[in-house]
Amino acid sequence: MMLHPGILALVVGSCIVFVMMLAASWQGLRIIAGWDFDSSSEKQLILERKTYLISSIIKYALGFEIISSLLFIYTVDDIHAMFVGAMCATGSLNANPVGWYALYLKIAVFFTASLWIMLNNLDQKAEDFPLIRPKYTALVFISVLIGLDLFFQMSYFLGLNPEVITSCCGSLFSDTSSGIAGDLSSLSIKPMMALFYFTSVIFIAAALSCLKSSAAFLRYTVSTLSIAFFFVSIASIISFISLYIYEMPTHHCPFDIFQGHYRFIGYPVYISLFCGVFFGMLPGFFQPLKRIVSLRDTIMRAEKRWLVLSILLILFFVIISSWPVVFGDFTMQGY
Amino acid sequence: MDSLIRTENVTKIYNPRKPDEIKALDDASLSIGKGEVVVLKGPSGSGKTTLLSLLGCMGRPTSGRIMVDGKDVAKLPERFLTLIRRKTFGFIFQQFNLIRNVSVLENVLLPLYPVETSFPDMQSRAEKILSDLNINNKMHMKVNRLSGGEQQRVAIARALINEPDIIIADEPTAHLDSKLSSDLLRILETLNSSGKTIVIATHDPFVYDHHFVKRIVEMKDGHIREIKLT
Amino acid sequence: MRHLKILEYALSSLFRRKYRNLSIVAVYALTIGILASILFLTHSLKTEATYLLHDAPELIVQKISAGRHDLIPSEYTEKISTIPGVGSAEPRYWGYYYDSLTHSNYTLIGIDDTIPGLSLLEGKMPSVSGECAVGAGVGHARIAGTGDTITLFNSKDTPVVFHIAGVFRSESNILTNDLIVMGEKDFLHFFELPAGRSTDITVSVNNPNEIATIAGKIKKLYPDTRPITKSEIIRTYDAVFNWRSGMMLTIFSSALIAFCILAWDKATGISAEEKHEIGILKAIGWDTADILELKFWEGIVISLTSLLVGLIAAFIHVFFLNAPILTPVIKGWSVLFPDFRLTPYIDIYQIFVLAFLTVTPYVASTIIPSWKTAITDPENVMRN
Amino acid sequence: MVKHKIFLSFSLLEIIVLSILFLYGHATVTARSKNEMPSKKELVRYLKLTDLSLWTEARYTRHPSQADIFTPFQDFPSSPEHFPAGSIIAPENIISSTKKQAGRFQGQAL
Repeated sequence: MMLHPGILALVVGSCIVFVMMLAASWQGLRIIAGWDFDSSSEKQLILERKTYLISSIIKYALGFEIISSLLFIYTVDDIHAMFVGAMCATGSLNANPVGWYALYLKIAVFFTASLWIMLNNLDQKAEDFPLIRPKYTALVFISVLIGLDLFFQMSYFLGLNPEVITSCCGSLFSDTSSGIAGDLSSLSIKPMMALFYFTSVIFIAAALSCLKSSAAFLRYTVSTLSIAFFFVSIASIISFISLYIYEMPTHHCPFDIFQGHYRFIGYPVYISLFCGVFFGMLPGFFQPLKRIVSLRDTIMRAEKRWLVLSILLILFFVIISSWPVVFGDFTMQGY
Repeated sequence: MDSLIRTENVTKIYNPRKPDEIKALDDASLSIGKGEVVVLKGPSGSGKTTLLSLLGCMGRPTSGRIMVDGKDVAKLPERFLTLIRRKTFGFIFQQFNLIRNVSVLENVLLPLYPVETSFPDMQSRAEKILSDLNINNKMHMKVNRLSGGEQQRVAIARALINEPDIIIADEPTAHLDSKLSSDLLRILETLNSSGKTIVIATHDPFVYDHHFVKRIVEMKDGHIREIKLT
Repeated sequence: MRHLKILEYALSSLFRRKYRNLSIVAVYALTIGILASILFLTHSLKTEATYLLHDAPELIVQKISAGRHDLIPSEYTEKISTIPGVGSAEPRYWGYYYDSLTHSNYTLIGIDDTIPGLSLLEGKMPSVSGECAVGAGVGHARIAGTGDTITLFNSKDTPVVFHIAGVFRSESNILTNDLIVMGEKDFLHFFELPAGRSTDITVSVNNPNEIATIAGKIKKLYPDTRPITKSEIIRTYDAVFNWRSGMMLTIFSSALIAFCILAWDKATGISAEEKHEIGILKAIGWDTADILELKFWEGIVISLTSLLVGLIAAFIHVFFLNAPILTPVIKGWSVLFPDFRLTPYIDIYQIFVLAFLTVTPYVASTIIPSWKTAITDPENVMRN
Repeated sequence: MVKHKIFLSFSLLEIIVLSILFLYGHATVTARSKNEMPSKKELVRYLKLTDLSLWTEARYTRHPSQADIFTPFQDFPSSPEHFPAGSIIAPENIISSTKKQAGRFQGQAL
């Protein structure tokens, strides 16, 4: 265990959020158990009012999780000096690989909690609470995710042993290492670039045609494509985008782009990617809910907005991440 | 006449199945048309305030239907009741219920804070209403510095700022002397002649004997009895 | 626009209860200020240590005998300097001296006379026997300056007089405060160390990538030694200050917890008047969500103001006033504690950690009370 | 509708003050690392210093990097810590430092 201020802040914050989420899920379960829309009893009114408490807790929890993901990366980056051979956040994460799970879970919590909030917003636009059961069942799932996140984060920090010799980005993402990380950077750059631009064009085309037609399969396609695009993009950032940003042929670290001497380019890159993918996922996700009469029109109206937002954000992401590739001084000749 | 608000067999029980259970309204049916002035008359505890709060979408009945503008609001979630209340009703309370230590203008503007309107627009509306009610000279004064009559007019201005169709007044003359009461009734009469529906709950004879009151509903122990005036 | 209007009302509502809210802001800002001071102070020391020790010897080799630090024979030095990749290996002489006059510990260093004039030294380095250079702290404790003498008692309890040839400037206090630097021979004579032995050996390595390999070779050559690499030293300081600030943060978190209890209490125990106000707002068309937003803005106003005030106060406290409130805590029983000027190394990360550490508990402790307020029944306003 | 403007400008003012302080701090850091840092590093180099002179109360607090492994437990292994600085300075972990030395051998074998 390392008593580092950042670690302290993360652990304390996550514990608080987890406790709040447990309380929210408990109230959610009670709402499911006692819900009777046709009743005008006092009890129903109290349950209805509890929905406000729960959605307000989730909103705060989502805000917390987004900021804590950043803080997690910063902290992991800050402690890299404590590990022999670690030169950035990647090295610290490799010092105790459980850290990667914590990071993945934070990303999962970001998506599920945002989905939940969208679901909640839709539900609140209808007069008959159509989604009360799925909503509060999903809440338990989110709490579990947050609990797991807390668990992995704790075991990561508790298990950190500053004397362990770790590999850094240089060796982790060097072509000889095994495992996914190594595979990603050993992908040759030309096919990866081709795949990246191909997927983005396909995605945008599918999203545009969704705006025109109302076919259900198009919505599912867009959602699937946006998820695929997410993974392709992360792989591309590690494989070639980072190289052009760092202007170094071997530096594949996906976290250093948050730093000041790369002009904080990581923020627009990741924010536009995450939000773009999120909005791209929504149409397919909410397609089955169009069966519910009281939601149909709301979803149809919102869907247009999501698609447009998604297209714009993904376009923005592709443009800023291609900028150094196209206009940078760095060329990959010989690599 | 088209009914603007209609209650059908509305019952409201407070603290059901508890020792302190109160049946505040019992099978009350009432229909109020557009442009009407209705007075709910009855002793305290007869259910006037309960009926007013149900008509004004502040709560939900235990059973029965309440139709506002053709829409059943009895089962609506609270936030939709709020939306309807915001658009349709203006309230004048027994105690003026102004927020102390806040200026007249801000008090009047409060109902518009959660609505998407621009501030200059809100302000010009408020100024107009305040000058109609003749207290625009005290606009920036704190409300607790005003006299009772002035506070009452601020409360009326606040009830009118969202341009409601229906004005609900609960014992509006309870804290006013006879001069101020007749001022108030004159204002209400003007409002009625401009097309607003007015519902007043009172046990003040001065109100229900007033000439512009055309319809009196008498209440007793949660029951409704209608008195038609000629 | 809507949000701005609700913010406006939140401010007006906070302002109407200004004494209560000012007291909350004051306590909150004080808590944040203390926590921020701890972070700033330790981060500054940590960064300073990291930068300074970058120039420390690449390797220090100590002899361990029965698990304790022992004097190291000079043949070790010679043998180590022949290891390929080693630039040079030199003996280092240093030790501790307890001064019963001032009840303080000094660090004595013996140097060979190859050191040129140092820019942070007032005067000159000891060049002849009987001369020494002292740190500002020692000079201060013994009320002695350049040209004065200082008397130390050797192991036979015989007084030995040294002439102070130079005093280290106070800018270097963080390194030199308790030092007494003298010639190698004087040092050996003073402590009566056996000839051919030194305290430890410093090894310079030409290729930084080979430090670990050479450390391994030394350890294999002499299993009774302990090689300490520079990066280990830097890492140790990193850990020490992280531990230290973490420890102090943990201790001072009780202040934060106390504050959160206060915030919870203030948020739960709202006055009848405030409850009535919320009722009025709800009756005239505010929704529960609007009241929740109102409470959210109130929280933002209070925590943002406190955070900024606390940060400004902490900056002034630590970097302009040299942390008078915290030094006793760090100082412990050290008699000679350097009167250093802290260098304001600060990065956004510190601020971020601090905001995260202090705002999260506050927000969490107000969620439920805010909700309780927000669900006030509008109907209550119609009755009294 | 002026209070939010006052609040926003007040917050902005505080942020500006804070930024000025930070810029001042940055300037000081730059100035010191240009003027004082080289001479301090010179001291470190010539005097072969390995530790900061912060806590002079005990050997292991004066020279945290140079102290004997056993120093914090000089009297007996479970001796209660009695130096105030010792309460916040982490004593070296004996077990892991043995492991570290073992690791060094392995490193050499490679």
